Amino acid sequence: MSTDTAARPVRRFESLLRARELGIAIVIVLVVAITAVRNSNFLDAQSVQQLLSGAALIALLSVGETMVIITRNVDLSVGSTVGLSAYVFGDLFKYQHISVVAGFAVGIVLGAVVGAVNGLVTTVLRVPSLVVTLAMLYVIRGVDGMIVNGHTIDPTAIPHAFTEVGYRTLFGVPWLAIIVIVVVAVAGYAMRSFRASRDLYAIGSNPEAAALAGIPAGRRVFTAFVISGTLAGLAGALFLALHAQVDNSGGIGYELAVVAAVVVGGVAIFGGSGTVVGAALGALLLNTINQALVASKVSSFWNMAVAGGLLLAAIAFDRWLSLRVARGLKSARGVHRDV
Amino acid sequence: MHRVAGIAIAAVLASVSIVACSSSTGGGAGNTGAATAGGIKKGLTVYFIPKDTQNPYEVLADQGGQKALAEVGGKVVVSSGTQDTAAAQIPSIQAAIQAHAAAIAIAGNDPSALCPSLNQASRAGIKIVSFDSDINCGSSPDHLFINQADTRQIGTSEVDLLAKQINSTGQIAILSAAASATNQNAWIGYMKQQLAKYPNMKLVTTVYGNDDPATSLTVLQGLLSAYPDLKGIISPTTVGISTAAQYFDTHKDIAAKIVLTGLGLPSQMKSYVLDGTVKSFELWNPSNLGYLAGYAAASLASGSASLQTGASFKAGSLGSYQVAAASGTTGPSVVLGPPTVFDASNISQFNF
Amino acid sequence: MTTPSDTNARLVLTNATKSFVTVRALADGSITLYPGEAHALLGENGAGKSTLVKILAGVYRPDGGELRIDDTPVEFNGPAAARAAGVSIIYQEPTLFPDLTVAENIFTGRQRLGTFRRIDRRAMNLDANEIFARLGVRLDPEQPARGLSVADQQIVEIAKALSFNSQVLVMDEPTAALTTVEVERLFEVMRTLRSHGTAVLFISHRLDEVFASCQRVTVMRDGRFVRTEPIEKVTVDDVIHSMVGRDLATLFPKTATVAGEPVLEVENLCTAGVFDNISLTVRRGEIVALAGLVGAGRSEVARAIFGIDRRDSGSVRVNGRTLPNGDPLAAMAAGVALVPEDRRQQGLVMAMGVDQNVALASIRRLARFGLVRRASERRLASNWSARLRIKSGRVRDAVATLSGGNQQKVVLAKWLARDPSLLIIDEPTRGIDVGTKAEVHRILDGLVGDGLAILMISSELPEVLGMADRVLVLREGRLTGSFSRADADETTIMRAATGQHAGAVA
Amino acid sequence: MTSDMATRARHSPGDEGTDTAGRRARWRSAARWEVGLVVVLIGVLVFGAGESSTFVDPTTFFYLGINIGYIAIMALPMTLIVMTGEIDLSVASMLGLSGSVLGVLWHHGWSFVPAVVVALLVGALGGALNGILVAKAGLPSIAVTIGTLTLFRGLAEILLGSLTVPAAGDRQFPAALTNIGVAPIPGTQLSYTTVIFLVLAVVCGVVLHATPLGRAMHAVGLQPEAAQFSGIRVRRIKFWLYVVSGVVCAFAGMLLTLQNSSVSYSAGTGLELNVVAIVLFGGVSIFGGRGTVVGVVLSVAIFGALQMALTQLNVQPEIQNIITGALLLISVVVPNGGEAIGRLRERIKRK
Repeated sequence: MSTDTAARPVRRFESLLRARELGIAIVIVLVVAITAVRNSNFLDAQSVQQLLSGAALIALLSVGETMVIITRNVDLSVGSTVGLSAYVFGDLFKYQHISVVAGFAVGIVLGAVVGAVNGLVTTVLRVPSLVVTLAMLYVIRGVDGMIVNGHTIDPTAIPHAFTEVGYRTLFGVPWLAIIVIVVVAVAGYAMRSFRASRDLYAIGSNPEAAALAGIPAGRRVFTAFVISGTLAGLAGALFLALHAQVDNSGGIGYELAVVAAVVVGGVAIFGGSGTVVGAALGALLLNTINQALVASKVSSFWNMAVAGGLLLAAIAFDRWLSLRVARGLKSARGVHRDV
Repeated sequence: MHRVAGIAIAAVLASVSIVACSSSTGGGAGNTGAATAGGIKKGLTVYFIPKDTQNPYEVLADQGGQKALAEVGGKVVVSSGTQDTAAAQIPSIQAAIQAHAAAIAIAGNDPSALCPSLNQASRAGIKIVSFDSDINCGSSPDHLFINQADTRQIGTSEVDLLAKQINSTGQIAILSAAASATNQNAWIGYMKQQLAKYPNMKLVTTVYGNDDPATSLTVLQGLLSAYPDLKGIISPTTVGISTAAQYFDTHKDIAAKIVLTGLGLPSQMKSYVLDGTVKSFELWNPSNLGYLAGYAAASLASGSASLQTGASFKAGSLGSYQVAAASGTTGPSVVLGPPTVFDASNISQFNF
Repeated sequence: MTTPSDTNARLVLTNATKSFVTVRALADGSITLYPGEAHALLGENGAGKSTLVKILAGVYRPDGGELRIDDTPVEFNGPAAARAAGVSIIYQEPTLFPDLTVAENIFTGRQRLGTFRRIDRRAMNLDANEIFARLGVRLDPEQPARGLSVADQQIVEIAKALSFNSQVLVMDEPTAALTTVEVERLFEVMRTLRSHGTAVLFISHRLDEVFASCQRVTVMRDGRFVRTEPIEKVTVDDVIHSMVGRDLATLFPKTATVAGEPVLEVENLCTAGVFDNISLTVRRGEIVALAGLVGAGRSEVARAIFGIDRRDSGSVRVNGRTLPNGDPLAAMAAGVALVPEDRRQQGLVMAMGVDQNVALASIRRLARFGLVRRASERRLASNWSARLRIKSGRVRDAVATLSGGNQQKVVLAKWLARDPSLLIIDEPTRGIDVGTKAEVHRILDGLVGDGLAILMISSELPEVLGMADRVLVLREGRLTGSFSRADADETTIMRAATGQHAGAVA
Repeated sequence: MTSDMATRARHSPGDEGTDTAGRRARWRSAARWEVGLVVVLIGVLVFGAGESSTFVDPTTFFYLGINIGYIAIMALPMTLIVMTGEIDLSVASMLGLSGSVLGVLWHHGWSFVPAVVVALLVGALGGALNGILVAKAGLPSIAVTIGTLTLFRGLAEILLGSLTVPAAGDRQFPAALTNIGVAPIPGTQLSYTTVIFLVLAVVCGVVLHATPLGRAMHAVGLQPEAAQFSGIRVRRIKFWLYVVSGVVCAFAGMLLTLQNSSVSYSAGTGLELNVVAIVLFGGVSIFGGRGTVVGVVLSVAIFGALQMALTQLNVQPEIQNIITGALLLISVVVPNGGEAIGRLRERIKRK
């Protein structure tokens, strides 16, 4: 009976899904291993810390981006938001001498506001989020530039205690990485364990059904955007901690890097499936590749090309996977229609 | 705004302090007396076209230019894009042409891509001055390059500076800006020549941080794990050196092994020099660079200066400068002066 | 339309009306459901059944009429409200979230919570298992809904309804896509529910099922209530009669024709997991009906013939010429036309005008020097609008503004404009009011009269019986029956379709 | 609750009446959009003429062409691709890659024509790669083209690295051709890129609005499945559109190289978003099926004129960013605003 016949392939399908994070992890290990062969000290504590802290910001952003993309939307404004949050934070440091905590608060609130605008326009006016957030990318970058106005926040303005967030390690793990790991862990757990977060999957998975199930899609999508913005604000603050300097160019081009990481991390660009952990691992993988190339003495001219190739490979692999599974289901299930 | 005011004051102080040190380092010929706008027409408009409107280094230069033109009763229009691309500078050149500007002072984002537009400008009778990053247009348009310091000298002095600190032995690497950055590539060229003098110093690689802190950090970290025996790093770009310095500052063990030097803004580097992360680095005073460019532009536009080798013109408080002969790809140029070497002893005097 | 003895009624809908921009979908929807009773709602497509269902579901808000539950008037402002009031719907096309697990689908928005309002998956899965136990089915609560068979999906939907412990369960053609065994299991479940006092509204085209498992029947026609009777008071025939409202002859104007030489010859058509070893022939001047359950693979066969999907093996010949695999253009060139099952998704470009839709398939013919001439497009469209009596404002109006019947006519026009030699028509009258229905049938009859060959896929037995010269029955991808017009009847066809005499079930 | 239907309305063609009405509203607003653009354009021109002393100057038109011509050319294939419901974010990288190919070959002493031919071939290949992944493999175009955006730029960097061609000692590009960067077409103030753009725009417009192929593109964008059932070769159309996009962007790369009489790998970095912005502001629906070439041409003119005016007035470039973003928002908000209000009323009514 179909219950049994369907069950088996579905199991395989599920296990494959689960394996996704594992798969990326394996690839990361492979890259590290291969590099380590060519260059022994790619494995020492220092390098590992560098891998983590280097990936931290994109990984952090990928968490929010994942939530948005799971609902069949996208947030292209994160890069600009990082820049804005980072500069405003630094500016307040330098000229208003506010406390670190207050600075974080400001940065985060800024991000949340941007996210709220994205969310409102998208859900209330029913405007494609791609366009909305693309527009916001320009607007925020412009506003940022007007605030920056040719200035720069330089290390002298930033208290040491704060910048060390980027480097101080706890049990050999950089604080920056710890913060991100905590966020990813919490978000990852939340995305599994709360009604609202399961709604996000439902909305992206089958909008019509979500409507029939009475899920408040508007409110949920709005929340996703706010979270994405908030994390971008936080990332901005951490950007300042990591680099101890920022001008108007902070976070330029991050949006595409984040989307790339999320896609490599196995989040379906059209929503419904994917995990924040996968996305974060995707970010880690991309950064690992970049550093591996330099570490194994490949000209840094190759970074982009390799990253692009990897991205395409990841997308193609996903497709191949789902096709195989679909075929598996069909033959096991006989003539029944797909969902 | 208080900030603008602050910067303006800073600029003035800076130029004053530089006057002192530039004469001491024997820069422009003598006469550091009060500026006289010798034979410069009043009411000239000079378009300053920096790499972008935001880069702090460029902003300082623009302010120097404004100061110069103010002294000679002219005015400066600063116009450029938000990103360091030729495409963003071309509209500004066009605006200068249409506004019948007297001269253009430009920091080229691309050695060649701007040439066609600049040619039009020069055909429209606009004098062309390039500063910070030269343009390389072959024969035309005629233009004067305001060299922050003799290109060869920057290359060689960087290497010497490093050699002194690592007693001329060991692996070294270069952390540059964008791979296509003209002036960095020129300097790196001379560094390589100079390295020939140090048989025991080996340049293992050059990495590019695209003047973006994040990228610079990534390539720096890769660099460190790729070459464990690295002894020194030269970063001939302000973003690169400050990113590296920040990293070293927080990784004392690395700072202990590796010597970092290059070109940086004292304001950004002060803390690192004072706490010993960085022994010494070089730069010139960007606002003086702009100031000199401003005078050069004004003088050319007034016919009180020419591109003839040896022709000289007065540059206000900086004294008078002589046009150096074209050499290699560089056309006629004047040199601001040898770069200032900043270290714990003097860095506190500078606030740009 | 409620009888006075209705104080013990669970749900009473009276004189509900609903109309859309162009269509009056429901003129008088009335029904009364009693606890522990299975109530069949019968009517042809377009009779207003699904509109009525959607009103009960809270998806539509009725323009008029009254809805009472347990004798208190209610107004649903959304599906959630309906569910809260204890009304659960099981749609013909299950509405699940493929990416969520079975358990999550059952408890969407109501997952069992542990400490800190976290979802308690173990408890949730246990609940699910417990429900499945009550239903006497085996499903793994942890598996994702993607990949469940339609039957299992419906089980999940029912489990969902149970989890609401709904007082009213509406099932909109739940059996349409089920095999006999699965249907049996469904009726088991239905009995269980009734024994718990649930009122069940059961919509089906299969009268045998209705008479087997329902206690009361309500018939609708043209969006109006016709009659409600206890099941034992009515026979199949008078039910059909009141559904159709006129004798079949007028609705199915089939004039006898003599079949000519074969137009379509299909041999051993196979696509793994979809259909297997299909061979059939359609001749000039005959209508061959392809009957069977939804999901039996009928539409898939049509798609494979037309070339939308690639076939694994087998050959398709049209007028003697073999069609290349998976190439609709070639099929069209060979004279094949396909009026697809889903008008809104596949048949029409809803935002385009009548003219552009009619012209879409023959656009290249209309072009001169490679340029489309709007005028000739419009001429073509208005000609066919006249011939098929398409009721639309201007020919430029978007077809989305037309009624279902007229939309279907536009699709027909689009293909007839190419004057094909073979017309494959999938569910020719789904969701069309009876008036237009008869028209469509008249058109089809006229076409075969002019020597066209028609392969008609239909889930409506009256239509199959009324229009077809020959009936082929498909079950789970295999041909399980072939009957001449003479010896085809409801029972024989349903037997072949459900495999009651066709041995073991997959 | 109402907001739930949003996704529905967007993701499936309308069935209920309300939905249909909304669709018609959007339909009409699409028709009106070009009119709106004309008004905006006039506004920009009046503003420019009034505020900037140098705006009303023949050279302005030439410069405008120089600045936006090659971007506008990339916007044409983008328009067609967006019409079919896909997107191509790799356009600017392809411009850079083809330029770099030309550059590296020129640097190695190839003569001009064969180098250009190879560069255009690379464009076709790159487009084909996009086409295969999107049309044949059915991968989401936004993800695919973000990938090729990175890949193409990366390849360009590998090819040229720190080189700017012509490098020291290289031949200059043929003066007769690099002339397009400095001189308008004799007797006019039109830049060559402008004319090329206008010609391509006419071709593009005719194809899109007056040929069976164009009708097919509309259908594909509105309802791919219905298109397929009408014998339209959806995949094939998409595939070739990407190839065309690749070639046209490569061609734009040639033009930019000549215009600048030089090339480096970073040429055109980041322009993809400008191109998308132009197309969307031109009234082309991101969901496909709706939009006109006229609208895109107007959008190009508006962006170009605005940039000229603002630069002449020496307005902070940041403001230009903000304006770009604002225009983009307007372009989607205005058509949807009416509906949104309607929905709010509905909502209030329900409460």
